[in-house]
Amino acid sequence: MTVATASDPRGTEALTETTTEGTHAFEVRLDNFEGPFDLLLSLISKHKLDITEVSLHQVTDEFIAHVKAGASWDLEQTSSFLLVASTLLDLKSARLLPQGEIEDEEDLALLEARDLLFARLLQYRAFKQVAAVLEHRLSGEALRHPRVVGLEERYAGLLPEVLIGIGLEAFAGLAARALEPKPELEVSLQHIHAPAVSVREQAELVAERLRRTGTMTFRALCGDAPDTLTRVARFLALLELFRENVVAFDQVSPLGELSVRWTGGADAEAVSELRIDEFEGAPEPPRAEPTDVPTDETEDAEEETG
Amino acid sequence: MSEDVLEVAVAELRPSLEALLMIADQPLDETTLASAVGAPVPDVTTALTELAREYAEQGRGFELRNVAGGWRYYTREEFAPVVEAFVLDGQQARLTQAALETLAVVAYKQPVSRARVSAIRGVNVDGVMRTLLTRGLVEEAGEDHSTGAHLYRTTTYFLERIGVTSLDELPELAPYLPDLDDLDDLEDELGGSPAVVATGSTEDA
Amino acid sequence: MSEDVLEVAVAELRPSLEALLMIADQPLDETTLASAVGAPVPDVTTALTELAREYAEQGRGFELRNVAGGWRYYTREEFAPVVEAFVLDGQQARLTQAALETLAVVAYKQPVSRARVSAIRGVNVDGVMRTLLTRGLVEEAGEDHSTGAHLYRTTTYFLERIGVTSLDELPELAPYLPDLDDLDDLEDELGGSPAVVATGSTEDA
Repeated sequence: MTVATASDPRGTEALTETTTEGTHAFEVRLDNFEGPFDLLLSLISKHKLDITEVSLHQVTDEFIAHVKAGASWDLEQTSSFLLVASTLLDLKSARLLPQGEIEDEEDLALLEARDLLFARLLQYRAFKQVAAVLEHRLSGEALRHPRVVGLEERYAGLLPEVLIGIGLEAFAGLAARALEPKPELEVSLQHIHAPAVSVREQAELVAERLRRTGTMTFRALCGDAPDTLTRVARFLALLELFRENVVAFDQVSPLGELSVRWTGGADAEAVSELRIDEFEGAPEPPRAEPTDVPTDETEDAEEETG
Repeated sequence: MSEDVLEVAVAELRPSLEALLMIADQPLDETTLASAVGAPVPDVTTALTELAREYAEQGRGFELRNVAGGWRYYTREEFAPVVEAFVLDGQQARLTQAALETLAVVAYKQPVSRARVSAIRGVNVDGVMRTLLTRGLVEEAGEDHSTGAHLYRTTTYFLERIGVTSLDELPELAPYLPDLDDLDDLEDELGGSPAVVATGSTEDA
Repeated sequence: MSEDVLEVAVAELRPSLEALLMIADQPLDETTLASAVGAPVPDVTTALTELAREYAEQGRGFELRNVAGGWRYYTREEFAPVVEAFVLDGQQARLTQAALETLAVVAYKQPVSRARVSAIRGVNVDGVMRTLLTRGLVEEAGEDHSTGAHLYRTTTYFLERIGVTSLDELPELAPYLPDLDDLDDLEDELGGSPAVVATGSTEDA
């Protein structure tokens, strides 16, 4: 990109100090994924699969691994990933059951959730494809420069009086909008200052509550969570517990209330014996490692427990 | 030359248009041009198209294009390196993948709320939408009657930037989609769903 | 095309020159053009002369003229009446959105260089600034001490047209701005001379 700062007097000849874009020219292209659908699609295409239920099962573990690796994403992003993760886990666990006819409401809800996920994936893929078309057009168009040249002097005198056409307030508004700091693309630094929350601690707390009450909604489980990070940690803790086969999820409608059922042992020791991985996310340096895809391969293998 | 400028002789239609386009500092539409030269709009359209073809055939360094509803001279793509080295104004900043995807959804779904775009992309789009607004690629388009959410649409500047005259020239979305009807239903279902938008959304999980 | 833009192949010399002249907002001399395309001055002179002849032969509505050592496109004399009628008909009274925005930035940031206005607006403003100069709304105001860049300020004609007697009467920007501290940071980032924010700083504007 041609960049000349305002203080750089290059090109002081005929065209004088023609320079550059504003600060927003320096947008960062993150290697991160643009959300859960983006990640799912790339995993599926990485394995050269089509979008089918089987392919969803195949990439579930990898997906979860990414969600874990992305613990330093901003919180909203993480929660949107978790939504999809829970559906994937539901689907995967359902497949472990003997295949058969749709028996109850629960199966039906799961099928709906699956169809919804397929539909949203396909839709997202369509928009991603047209986004590529737009990008192609934008970059082609940027190579053509329009003629924007003032009127020849000989005609300038004929110009009618200028009509500014807007009031003083609107004029000031225009200036203000132009001078307004341009938002950089959402590189959120929020998480850097977020206090670390231990997933292991949260898992213990969650497991203990569930063991006592049997079933709780996710909402209730998080009712006393002081912040979003803690809610996310509790969700991750649930994924861990799910992996340990001590909890099950029920969700009647897509995006509806998620209830969590304790399926582990009844005594208190069942909780203390649990193996809960701590998440690297805690006091990590900012900005997740840029290349999460290839490096996670090895981790995935170990995680085939789900 | 006739003293009545509103009746340009046929032979002079093309050069008259060239003269006008040469002094214009913004794209001129066919109606404006037709009234300036006093010729019927279809004749003007034909003349403009022929001029554009002629420039291309003669391998000129410029081209005449109809973009975002108006005709305008542009430098030809091939000569971008020479032009850019000379004007030093850098290229337009590249849009991020997030911005491109958001722009694509707005372009095809307009007028559309942020919540709906978020639902389709699976991530919050607040920051990206603000960038697109600042860049003048997207603008506000009133509010949704039922939810009161702000709606967004693409701008004329967007058309200009992608080099088309109207939204109709965008590629069809349908071929990329398996079944559009299903999706419409889906969208109604998802419409304005706060699921992936609010920070507290984990509770919905 | 050679990857080195400074060596334009002979066949591309003419269209390269056309492209440059098409976007230049003032006459360009042969030396400047020659260095922009990386060709010897005599070749450039020949090419320009041939282009000018070609346009004349083809009866184009514009011509390429060398005036006082600089080459520039002009509308051809024969079509002056069409152009005059167009200019007179009032369409041009209104400023474009781009011109208004640029004017607003100059009004509040004067004296300010084009580069700075470009940086603030995120687009090249050369053409628009020229329009504002032509319209008498903006004038040159010396040079920046450090960069040597031309500075611009608004004129008394501008005050007249917007309906105030002095710049002090322009509304304060503060209520329209989200956070002034951020703005200061932004300005530091944009480089250039320290911001001259005070609206009343140019007594004669």
